[in-house]
Parts: sequence; structure tokens; C-alpha cells
Amino acid sequence: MSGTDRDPEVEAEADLDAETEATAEGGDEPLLAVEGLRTTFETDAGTLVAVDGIDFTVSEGETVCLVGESGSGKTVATESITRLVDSPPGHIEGRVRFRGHDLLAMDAEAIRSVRGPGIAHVFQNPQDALNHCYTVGWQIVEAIRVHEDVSEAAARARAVELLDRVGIANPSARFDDYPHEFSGGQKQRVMIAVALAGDPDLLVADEPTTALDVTVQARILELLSELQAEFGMGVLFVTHDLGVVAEIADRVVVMYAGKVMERGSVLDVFERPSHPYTRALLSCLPGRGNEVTGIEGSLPDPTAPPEGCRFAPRCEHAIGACRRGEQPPETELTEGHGVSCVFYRDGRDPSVVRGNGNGNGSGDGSDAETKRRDASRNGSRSADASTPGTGGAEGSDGG
Amino acid sequence: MGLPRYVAARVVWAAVVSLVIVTITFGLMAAAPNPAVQEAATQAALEGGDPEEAVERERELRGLDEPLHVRYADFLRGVYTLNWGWSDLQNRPVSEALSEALFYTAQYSVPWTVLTLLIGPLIGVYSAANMYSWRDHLATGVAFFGYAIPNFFFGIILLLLFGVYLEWIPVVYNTDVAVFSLENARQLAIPVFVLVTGSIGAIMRVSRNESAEFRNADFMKTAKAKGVSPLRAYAYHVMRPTMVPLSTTVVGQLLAIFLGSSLLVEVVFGIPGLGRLTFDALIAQDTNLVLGTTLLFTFVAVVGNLIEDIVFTVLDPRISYDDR
Amino acid sequence: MTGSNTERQARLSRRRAIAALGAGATTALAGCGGNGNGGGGGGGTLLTPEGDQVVLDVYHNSASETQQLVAEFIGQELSANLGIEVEIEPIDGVRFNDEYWTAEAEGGSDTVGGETVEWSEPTPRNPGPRSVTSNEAWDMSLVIGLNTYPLNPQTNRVFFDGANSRYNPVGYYPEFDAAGLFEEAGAATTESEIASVFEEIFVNIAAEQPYIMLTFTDSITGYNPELRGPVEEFSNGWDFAGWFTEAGGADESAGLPEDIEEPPAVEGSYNSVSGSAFSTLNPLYNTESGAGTAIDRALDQGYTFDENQEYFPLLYDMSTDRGEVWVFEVRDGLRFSDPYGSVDAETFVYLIEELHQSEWANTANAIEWSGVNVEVTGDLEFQAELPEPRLLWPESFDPLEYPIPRGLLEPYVENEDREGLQRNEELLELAFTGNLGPYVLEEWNRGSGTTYTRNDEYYLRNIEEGPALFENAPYFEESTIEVIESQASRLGALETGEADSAGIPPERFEDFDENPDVSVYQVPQSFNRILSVNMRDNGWSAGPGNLFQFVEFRRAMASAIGKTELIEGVYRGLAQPHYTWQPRFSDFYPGDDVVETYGTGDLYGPDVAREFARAAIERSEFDYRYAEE
Amino acid sequence: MTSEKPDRFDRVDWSAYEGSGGVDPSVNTVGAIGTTLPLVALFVYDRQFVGEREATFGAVGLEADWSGLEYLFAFTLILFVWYVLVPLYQNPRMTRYYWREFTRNRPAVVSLGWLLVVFVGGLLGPLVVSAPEQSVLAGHQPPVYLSIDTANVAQCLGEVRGGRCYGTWEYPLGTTRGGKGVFRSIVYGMRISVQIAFITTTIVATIGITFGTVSAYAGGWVDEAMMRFVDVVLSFPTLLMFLLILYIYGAGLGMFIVVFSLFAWGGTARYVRSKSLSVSEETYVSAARISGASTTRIVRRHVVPNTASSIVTQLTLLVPGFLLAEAQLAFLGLGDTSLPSWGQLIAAGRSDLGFAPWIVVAPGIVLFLTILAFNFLGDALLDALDPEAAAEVER
Repeated sequence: MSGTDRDPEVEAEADLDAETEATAEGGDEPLLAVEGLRTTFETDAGTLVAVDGIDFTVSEGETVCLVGESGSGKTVATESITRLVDSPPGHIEGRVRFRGHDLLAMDAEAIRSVRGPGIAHVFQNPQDALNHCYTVGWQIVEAIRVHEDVSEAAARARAVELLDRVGIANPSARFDDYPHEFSGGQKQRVMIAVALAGDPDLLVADEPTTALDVTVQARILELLSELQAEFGMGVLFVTHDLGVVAEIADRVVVMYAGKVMERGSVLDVFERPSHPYTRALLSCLPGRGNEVTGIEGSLPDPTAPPEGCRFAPRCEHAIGACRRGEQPPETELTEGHGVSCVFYRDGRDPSVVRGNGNGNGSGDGSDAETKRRDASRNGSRSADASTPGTGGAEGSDGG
Repeated sequence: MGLPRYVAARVVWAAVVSLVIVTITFGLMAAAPNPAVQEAATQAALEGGDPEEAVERERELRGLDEPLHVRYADFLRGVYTLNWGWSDLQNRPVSEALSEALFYTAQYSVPWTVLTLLIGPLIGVYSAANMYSWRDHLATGVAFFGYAIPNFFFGIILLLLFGVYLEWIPVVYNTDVAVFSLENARQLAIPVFVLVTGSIGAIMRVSRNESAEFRNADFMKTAKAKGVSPLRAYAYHVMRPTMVPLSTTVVGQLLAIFLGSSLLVEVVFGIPGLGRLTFDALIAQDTNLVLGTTLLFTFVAVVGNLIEDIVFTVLDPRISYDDR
Repeated sequence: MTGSNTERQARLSRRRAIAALGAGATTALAGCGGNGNGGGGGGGTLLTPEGDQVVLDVYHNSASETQQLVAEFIGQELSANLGIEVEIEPIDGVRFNDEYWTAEAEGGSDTVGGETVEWSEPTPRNPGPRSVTSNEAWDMSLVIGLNTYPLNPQTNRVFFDGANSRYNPVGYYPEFDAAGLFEEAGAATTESEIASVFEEIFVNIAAEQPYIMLTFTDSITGYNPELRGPVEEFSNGWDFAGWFTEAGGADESAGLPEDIEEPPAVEGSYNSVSGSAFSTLNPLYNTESGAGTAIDRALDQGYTFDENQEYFPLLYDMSTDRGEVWVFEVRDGLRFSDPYGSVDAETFVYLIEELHQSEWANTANAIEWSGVNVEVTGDLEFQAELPEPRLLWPESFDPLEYPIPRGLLEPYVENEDREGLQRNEELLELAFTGNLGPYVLEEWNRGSGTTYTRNDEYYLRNIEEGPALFENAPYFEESTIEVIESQASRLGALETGEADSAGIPPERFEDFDENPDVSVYQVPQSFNRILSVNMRDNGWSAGPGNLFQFVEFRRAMASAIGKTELIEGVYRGLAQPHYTWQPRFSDFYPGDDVVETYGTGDLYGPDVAREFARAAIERSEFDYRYAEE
Repeated sequence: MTSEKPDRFDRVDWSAYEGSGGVDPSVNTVGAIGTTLPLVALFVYDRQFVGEREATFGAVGLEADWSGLEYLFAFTLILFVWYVLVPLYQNPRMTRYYWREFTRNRPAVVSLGWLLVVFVGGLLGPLVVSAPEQSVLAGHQPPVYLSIDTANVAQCLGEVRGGRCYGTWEYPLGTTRGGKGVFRSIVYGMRISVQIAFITTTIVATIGITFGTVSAYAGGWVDEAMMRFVDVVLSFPTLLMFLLILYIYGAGLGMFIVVFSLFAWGGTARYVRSKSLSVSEETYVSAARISGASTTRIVRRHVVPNTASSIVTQLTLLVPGFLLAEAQLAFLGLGDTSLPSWGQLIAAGRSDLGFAPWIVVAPGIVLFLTILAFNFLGDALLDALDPEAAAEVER
């Protein structure tokens, strides 16, 4: 099948091994640490800031969800991690430490050795993410053999095994089928198989279910969490679907217009949503009052972001301080739960943004559990409604 | 429908097209005054004979006294039994004339086609990979230059420069040299170069525009995310899908140049190939040879289109034969 | 038909009258200082009875650049000197022939000089009387390269036989007794008698200008300067076998050395390039001159003419007493390749009787032998009896034959298989030539030419006549003829030394003449360039009454076209003005003193041209006139 | 990258620009018919009342004698003005947008400039520059500042220095063998090229659009048959056919234009068909249909204008092919030698290339630049008008 010259991959793999050792010595550092990540694109209309200095971490085996409206920079952020963003016109700054190594400082070959075995991606549109000219088997085998010097037969066996593992029936027969012969859900399974081919430590799943039928979505999510457990991967999950978040996330990072608005454990965010944006998002969930109208207004122009808080123009609580200077620094409410809003600073009254102080926030753990299931159910439904909107977030990509 | 039936349908259709072309050609030739007859008359008159009689004899000899439908039937029978008759221009069977001409045409056409097919898509994809860089602009410039400069004009200028002034290449095409020899390479270098520059442009542009699309496709991101090197990504993930739309362009482009420019290039460089044979046959109104060359070109075109169709369906796994 | 001496005398005296008129024109021109180039010249435009300017068209071969140039020059001159507007119509030569020169013969009668003439021989090339022609209208056409047969102009008769001519697409009726004179020439029994009759014919043709004579151009050939052998004048390659290269390229005349102390070495290859491909090498059916050259390298013909235009026997020697019975003596020692044996009298007689004189074969030479009675009179001797005496028979090239083995021909003769004969490979590939040619044909590549190797047994080495150089002829190991269509490439090949000889266009003459790598030979030709004017009723599209039908008007045309200017501008001086049907070097050229030189000197210019035109208008019943400005 | 995406040509509902749909013949049609009538009148006058060999405008003292081709050319110019230039003026917003898109491509702007030079030169040049005239003694004069060996010229019009003849300003680009000014010949050749470009384009567009839309709308076996017919047309070896026809009937520029355009519309028809099929799927067409517009009206008002605009590119890329074909035929000696086209000029100079290269090189470069300009223009139009069509058009 593939007649690739494998020698460079062998070397790349050696590098990776060395790094893994180094990481082992590194100690308690998280699997992935993103610090001050800023991704900009040079366009005819000026510099477009897609991601504007965000931080987050993903630990081993943990699931972190990046949440936000379409176009808020989630996808660019994840693609900046392994530098999938084309540069030029894209430009990535900041630090992305993966097992202690700064991915942004690596040379091209080293970063390639991370892609796949280190960090793997699953993209949102399996239709286009698979090359229509090659069989699915070929594409999985390629993912294996790019990094490992294995025989074709062995690679094929492993690919069939992976297909089987991701739930493709009759995998050895379907190995030689072309992507167009698979259904959408099956294609996404194949994509996942491709991602698993390198046995990654971190799986970046970028809205993997948005393009899929509702019933299929649930199964894919199920598969992902099974695999996460089985392979012990960290997962960075991008979605605009809070229902999904509630179902799978350990921790949540809420993004808006390239900035982090709020972060925290899934409980923190769902039970005590602190940023007006988070609250607005949650209120869009069915049964929360705002599902029809959505959030008023639209995302700011990424080439000329507003002063102060990015969300201020759309925020019903915005005051003068919100429209000055930079995005407010994050205020840590509880351990791991941070919010970027002026009302949590300088003695202002956060209850203004939290509504009447009770809201959804004050329930106990069991209550939260209920809510979480609730959200998940509703989420499934709401995802259905959001399907047509897919793809908007990708708009800033091609540059 | 399945591939065999699909191919069979295409072949049948190709035969229909060729029949139409052959019929029209026959009609045109039948309408033309036959110069051999006229010449016989002149000859007879100048030498004191009876021109009328000479015309009669000549017409009879050529079977021109038969009614049109009989001649047409005879002609069709000849065509499809591959009995293409005798060329008066070359005084040998048409098939022999064609095969010899083909021998010379192939000597430059094969390297030209191979080079075009190799270099065109490569530069196109390279150009797309470096889109809007100076390399892309240079490649675009070269493509447009080659496409825009008339082949015959370029040919005579180069022949003058390298043949007459610098004396690097022979001015006279020599049919005696071995096919695989340095001399042959020397005398064919400029014609091949001229043809390649002419044909590469369009192919380059198509592959550039097409691969530009695939370059930004999601599956390229997938490939990148898999850790595939850019070279491999372009070689496999961009080239291959680019081949699909390209395959529909290449044959047409090559055929157009094959039919048009090769004639000019053969005239300029004195290569006794098919193009010149056709031209000479037309000028000399050698009916059999004109029909023979027309048939051959039609055959080449028809087979080319057939190959194009089949390659297209083979290259793009998404196409099923029922769609066409 | 009237055909008497008095008539001829009358014509001649009229000619003298015109000469006087020419002298008068000199005075008229004296103050003019040459002809003006501006439109209108001296005396306005020629108007039709309706008052429009006369507009005529001239057709020329679209493929020839020189023709185009000449046509435009003629347009320029006729406009300036005769007040006629000319439209130039490029047309494919063959098409012109087919559509304009040829028409369905209509037959009928016509009035010539007050007498009714029955159109007895209407043919496609002689389309009918002026009054009943039905084919396309055309005014003038440029014709190049009609052979004028300077050695024996009898052949020209086909053009000048009035109603009975076989080739008279312009509808010309001689006002002198051309038919009678040609007959007289045919019947003449002494060479001086022939000469005087022909001279009379050509004086009259010059006076009547049925075709407007333009030029005889030179053939210019460039050779490898080291080449020895080609003769600068009238070389038809008769001694081609004796050519050789001389390293170092001595400066002396390129002709053959007088005495040879040591025969030159046999070495190298003689490569010539030619512009046109040949379609057959079959000696029986070839009519192309290019192929003739290619055949001649491998197979000699019966005889040739040397550089002094003297008869030189090759395969056979011809002799006669009174021109009626010709005796052919075949040279001893000629033989074909195996298995065909030797060449003898029977070979030629069989060929003539069974092929040339047969109904079925229609060989290229068939017409030459019709009515000739041939007979074997010895092993190596046969004779031919002509229906009427022809003293200049060899000069007409008619009895010129290639020997073809009888054994090869017999099967075709038995089956009367003409097609088979035409396609016979041994004939096409000249595989039977034995010791009969200087070279042996190795390969005929249809697209690119021929290659030959030296014939080690060439019979010419053993003959007694001719230059001493024949002793070891030929002097090249190989020879080739390359067919190259593009002139630029042919010249390039000559310049770079890839070719040893190639034709050169006039405008490059000086260029190559100065080039040390090429020596250039200039050979006057017997092929004329003429402007045909259509004298039939449809040959004057400007209005009623064809002015071309008047001798005066044809003279006006001839006087309006400056020959010196044409030769200088188009041919760069490499041509001779053409006043009658024969070139100056011909034995039958009547001489400058009796031929009117229309278009040069006193007989050139707007005034003289208009004077002739006015004379024509006077004879016309229609009211043509000059607009006086 | 533009975030702003104004209406594209092919998405414009043209009826919106043509008043409220009530007036059926548009301003453009009225204008076109209004200007065509005098032309027809002139044509009739020329045919009926002016002698075969008289100048058309003899009555008003002009020399020009119009042939059928000139009338056709004038007609195509009228169409061009009313259906290309006037709509651009009528829709300034759209025009400005295109212009902005277009000017981003600098080579294309330069190309457009060059084509304008050719166009204006072809239209007005013959009025300003006198026709090249033969003067055999002035043959082979070199261009200004260049020189030629005196051996190669019959007579030197310029200065002679050191055995070399120098060019004069009378013939800025030198002369041909017959003494015609190369510069003037090139100017006159522009007219031929412009005529070829306009007339062929019009014929191809007319047949292609009609055939394509009819095929698309007829559907069924008619559609199938029509498309098979297109297959046949496209399979024709055009050059061969033309050579044949030329040999049998003789061929001038008119025949050339007719034969080549008759074999060139296949691709356009195919493209228009697929385009019309997709346009008729567009919402606004469905809307029009639902609101009761007849099929003819939909085809005329929506489908044709929208497909027409998108084949502009294709036509732009066809023109250089025609110019090239003309030059090729001329080079082979098969063209009409009386035609002052660039190809003829190249053909006329090909045997003099060795010592008088300007006769070939000057028109060769002009031809090259023109073909180049058309390609750059086509490329830019492709980007500006219809990026998706890129692949289709280049087929």
C-alpha cells in the first residue's frame, strides 16, 4: 500500500522516546500546559486575532472542554497547540508545554513526531477530514507507519484491530473501502481510529459530533470515553454544546472572542456560572428561558476587538469599567474556578451578574448531579437544533 | 453498470463519433476537385494529347466514375477493414506511411508527454504550496509565457539561435540517427522543449488551482495532525485528488496541442511525422492519405477521450459508472 | 485560315512603325525625368464609359511570397502609369488552375479577324470562344515557370494555335499566322530554316504581347566552397558524377580542371537539400523535377546536354540524316542488377512499344512516342521513324528514356496492370539499376529524402567521351538529398555546412556571395514569369468591351510595368527582362534589334503607356477615356 | 480574505436592475435594436445601391469599403456596448466591486491596458495611420537604431555607416521584403485581431448559451441528444477540418471565423447547461417561478444573464486560441495573404528571419503579448467573477 520511505520517521520516533523520558523526570507537570497562547492571522483587512492570550492545562487522563460560541477561537486554539495553523498567514505566540517540552519552540521535524503519538486530533467534519481518494485502511496505516517502522502486514493488522475497536463491523472487509462508502458516524469512528493509531497521550477532539446525527452522537461520545479510559489519554474536547460538556468534561474552559471568560470544574461552571457570558450560554439550554432568542448581538470584529472585556458590548450588566483597558484579569473564586469579569474585582458586587444571588447556583452535590444529567439530555436535543450552524467557527481558519 | 459495460458503452460511442467524423471528411474530400485528374489533363494538353481522354482515364483509374454512394460504401468498408489504400503522395500503402510517420512523431511526443505529465502537476502543486510567493509568481510567469508564446514562433527563434548562430543543434533533422542516441536527443531537444513549454502551462494552472483547493482541505489538516511530513502530504494527499480534475484536462490539452502545434513544430523542425504527413496529404489532395491521417487523429482523439473517461472514474473512487 | 508571307510582312512593318513611336515617346519624356510614383502619374485615371475608374483584379498564387510582391508591384505600376486600379487576389495555385483556367468546354464558333472560326477542339484547357465562355471571370493572373523550351520551342505551339490550341485559357488569337509558322517550323529540314521561322514567331509574339512578359529569373545555388564540378552556366548536373571536394577550397574557378594529373580521392558525402518532397521514384511515372534529380543519382537517362548545350550521349547515341528516321546506338556494357541482364536495343523497343505506346499503361512518356514507329535493327541498335521529320527531336527531350528491364515489366504487360506497375517496389526503390547510375539508392525515406552509396561499377568510367574526370567517377562515398520545407532551415543548413548545396533566394544572394563558407552560382533559367491577361469576353470586369483584346492595350500594359524596377526591387538584379517567349541565350531569340523592349527605357513610363492605351480605346467601340486632371 | 461578501455577478437577480419587471424589452435591448437598425440600413444601401467595387462611403467622400465582415463586426460592437459596457454603467456598485477585485491583480490591469491599446489601435488606428504600402525598393529596412548589412537591402532609406544601413523614423519597426512598414502592418493587424476576437466571441456565446439553456430546459432525451451532439462537435479535429474546407472552397477571414467558432462553442454549451441547471435551483429562480413567471421569462431574465456572466472568463480564454490558430494557418501559408494580420506578417518574414528578424519578431511579440494579456485577464476574471468556475473553465 504505502511505499513511504520510513527512515525519517524512525528518527522522529527516537526523538520522541527521548522526550518521553525527559518528561518522566519532569515530575508533576500537567500533560499539556498552555500559557499565553496568542494566534493571529495576517489578512488584507489587518491582523486578525483569533486567540488572544489564553492559558489552560490538561492533565493525564483528564477531559477538558473548551466551550464557546462558534467563532470564539476554540478551534484555532486547539490547532495552535500542535501548530496545525498555517503560518504564514497564521502566527502563534506563547508557550505550549507538552510533557515539559515547548511545542512552539520545536523544529518542524520534532513537532511532527509529537503529532500522532503525542497529541492526536479528531476534527469536526469527518466527511472532509478523510481523503476521499484513499481507502480508510490506507489512511490508518499511514498514521501508523509515519511514526513506526512496522511492516505493512503488521500495520494492516493493527489498523483492522483499531477499526474493530472503534466499532466498525466487519473491519477486515471494510479496510479497503473508501470513505464515501461509510456513513457519517462510521467516518468519525474511522477518524478516531486514525487518531488512535499513534497511541496518543492527548486526544484533541474538535467538535467531533456536530456534523452527526443525534443518535450517532451519543454513541461516538460513549466510544470516546471508553477509549479514554482504555488508552489513558487526556482529552481536550472542543464544543459549543453544553449538553455534551456536562456529559463528559472534568474541567471546562469558556472562551469568547479569543479570550478565556471562565474556567473551572464542570460542577463549578454548571452550578456556579460566574461570568455573564457563561450564564448567557447556559440560559440558552432548553428550559432555561432563553433558548429561542439566543444571546443578543454578535461576536466582535476579530481584527479590531473592543477595549476592555470582549463580552461587554453584548453584556446586559456592562458598566464603564468593562469598556476600558484590557480584558479583566482572572479572579480565582475557588480553587480552579476562575472568572474574568470586573464584577469580581475591586469590591464590586458579583451578585449583579449572578442575578438574585440564588439562580441556579446554590444547590448541593446531588442536585448538581441531577442538573448535569438533565443538561445532558437537553443537550442532546439542543445539539440537534444547533447542527445547521456548524462550521461558523472555522471561518477564520484559511486565512 | 460495472466497469466493463461502462467501457464498452464508451467504446461504442467513440465508434459513432469516429463514423460521423469520417463521413464528413469523406464528404468534404468528395466535393473537392481531384488535383491528380486535373494534372493529368494539363499534362496531356501540354504534351499534345487529348486532355478529355486523360481525365476520363484518370477518373476511371481512381474509381471516381462510380456513383457517390458506391464510393462511400467502398470507403467505409476500406476504413473498417483497415484497408486504407494506397497513398499517391508517397507511393506506398497508407498504413505504411502512417506507421513511419508515427515512428517519428512518437520520438518527440513520448518525451514531451512524459515531461509534461511529470513537470506540469509538480510545478502546479509546488506553486500552490507556495501560493503568492515569488516562486509561485515565477511559475505562473513561466506557465503563461509557455502558453502564450506561439509554438512555431518560439521554435523558429530557438532554431535560429541554437541551430544557426550557436550551432549547438543541427538545423536539419536527420532521420538516420538511432532513436536512443545522443544525436537524436540533440535534435529533438528544442522541439520537445518548445512543446513542453506550450503544454505545461495549462496543466500547471489547473493543478495549481485544484491543489490550492485541496491544500486547504480538512484532510490535509488530518494528515498534518497525523504527523505526516509536508512533502509526503503534498505528494499523496494533494497530488492524488488533484489528479482527478486534472485527468479531465490533460488529455484534452495534449490532444489539442498534438493536433495543432505538433504540425507546426514538425514543419519548423523538419520532422517527417504525422502532422506534416497530414499537411502534405491535404496540400497534395491525396484522398486516401488525408482520410488515413484524419482517421488516425480521430482514433487518437477518441482513444484519448476514452482513456480520460476511464482514468477519471478510476482515479475518483466516488464516481460510480451509473452516473455517466 | 490566312497564312501567307504578305501577312507576315505586314506585321513586321507594323512593328517597325511602333519602334518609331517609341522614339517619339523619348522626346515626350525628356522633360519628365523618369516616371513619377504617385497615383495618377501623368494624365489621370482610366475611366469606363460609365465614368468609374477602371478596376481590374490580378490573381496570384497565395503560397508564393515573391508572387505577392510582384502582384503588388504590378498594381503599383498600373495605377501610376496607366491609371488603372488593381485589386490583388491571392488564390491557391491549383484552385486557380481548376476554377479559372479550366472550364467545361462549350464549343461553338467565333469571329476572328472578320472570319468565322469553328471552335474545333474545345478542351478543359481551352475553354471556348470569347463569346461563349461560361467560366469564372478574371482579369489578370501571374504565371510563373512555364518552360519556354529554348532548345526546341516547337512545344510552345500549344499556347499559340488560336481556336485550335490545346492550352489557351486566356483566349488569345494571334493576329499573325502562328499556326502556320509552327507548322512550317515542324516541317523544316535544316536548322537554319527552323531558326528563321521561330525567330519570326517570337518577333511577332513580342509585338503582340499576348502575355505580358516580365522576367526570366536566375536560379541561384549555394555550394560548399570546397566542391569542384558544378558549372556556373546552364549546369544541369550533366557531369554530376565527376564532382568532388577539394580540401582547402582553392580559389580558382570552380569548374573542372583542364588536366588532371592525379584523380581526386573518393571521399565524403555529397549532401544537397531540396524544398519539395517527391511522391514517386518510379522512372516510368515520375513527372516531378525534384524526383527526376533523385532518380538521376541512381539511374542515367539516354543522353544529356553539356554546359554548352551540346548533345552528349550517355546510354545511347542518336543520329539522323533528315530528321525522319533516327538511329539509336545503345552503349555496350550496360547492365541491370541481377537477374535482369544487360541493356540492349530490345530493352528500349520493348519499353516503347509495350508500355509507352500501349492503351493501358499511360506512362509519363506515352505521348512522346505516339505515332513513332520503332524497330530493332541490331543487338545494340534500333531506329525510330517519325511521322514527320524533326531535326531537333533530342532537344525537345522527347526521346529521353530510362532503361527498364524487360523481365521486370513482362508480368504487368501481360495483365495490363497499370496500378501494379506504378506500385512495383523495384521500380519505386530503383533496385534494378546495375551499373547504370553513379550511385545506388540505399533508402528513400518518404518524409526526409534519399540516401545513396557510391556505385563501384558505374559504366561512365569506361566511356571515351567526356572529361577525364569520369575515369573514377563518382568521387563521393555517399550522397544524400534532404527534403526540408522551410527555406530558413535550408539556408541554415547551407550556412552551417550541414548541406553541400541549396537554392538561395535573390535577396540573400549578396549575403551568401560574401560568405566565405558558401560559393554562389547564378544560372539563367528558361522558365518565364508572365502576367496573363484574359482576352475572353469575361476577362474585363470593369465595363463593356474587353480592352485586352487590342494589341495596343496589351502593349500599354507592357509599357506600364517597369522591368528594371521589378528586377531590382524583387529579384535584386538577379533576373533578365523578358520581351518575348524565348530567353536571350536561346538560339531562337530573334535579337534585341528586332524585339520591342516594352517596359524598359523609352518604352516605359506613363506617357508611352497611355499613348498605347489611347490607341486601343480608339479601336474600341466603347467610350473609355482618361480623366484629365 | 474578505469578510464582506457583496452580491456576486452570478447571484444577482438581474430583473432587480431592470425596473419593476413590467417593461419587457429592457433599455439595453431597445438601445441595441435602435443602433442596429441604422447599421442594417447601411448594409442594405451598400448591397443595393452602391456598386460592387465602389466604396461604401463614397457618397460622403470616405474611402472605406465595408465587407460583410465589417458589418458583423460593427454589430458585435453594438452588442458589446449595450450588453457589457452599459450594464456596467447601470450598476455602479457592482462595477466598483469588480473593479476593486480586479485591480488587486496587477498583471491583469497591465494586460487590460495592453488589450485596450490593441482595441483602440484596431478601431481607430486605421483612421490615423495610413495603410502599409508596398514599395519594393524600400524592402528590408531595419527598425530605428538597428542596422542591416547593405548587401541585404535594395536601397537604404536611412543612413549608411560602415557598410550597414540604419533604420529611419519613417519605418520605426522596419519594413518587410515588399517595403511595407512593419509598424503600420501591426496597427492594421490589430483590427483583424479585434475583429476575430469580437466576432468569434459573439458567435460562440450566442450558440453556446442558446444550445446550453435549451438543452438544460428541454431535459430528457432532447437534452441527451443535444449533449451527445456537443460531444461530437468537441471531438472534431477543427484544424484538420478547416484545412480541408480551406482547400476545397478557399478561405478568407470570414470562413476562418465561421469554421473556428462553429467548432468552439461545445465547451461553452456544456458549461452553460450545467450552470443553468444549478442556477434554476437557486432560491430566487424558484421564487420567480412560484410567483408565476413563465419559463421563457425565467430563462431570459434570470438564467441567461447569470450564466452569461460566468462564461465571460471562458470566452476570454478562447480568444487567444483563435488568434493563435489564425497565426498558425498564416504561418503554414494557408491564410489569406492579402489580409494584414499579424500571422501573415510573421509568415511573410519567416524566410527572412536570418537577416531581417524584425519582420517576424515584432508581430510575434505583439501576438505573444496579446495572448498573454488575454490569459492574465482570464485568470483575473476567474478570481474576480467566479472562483468556483476555475476548474470548469480550464477544461
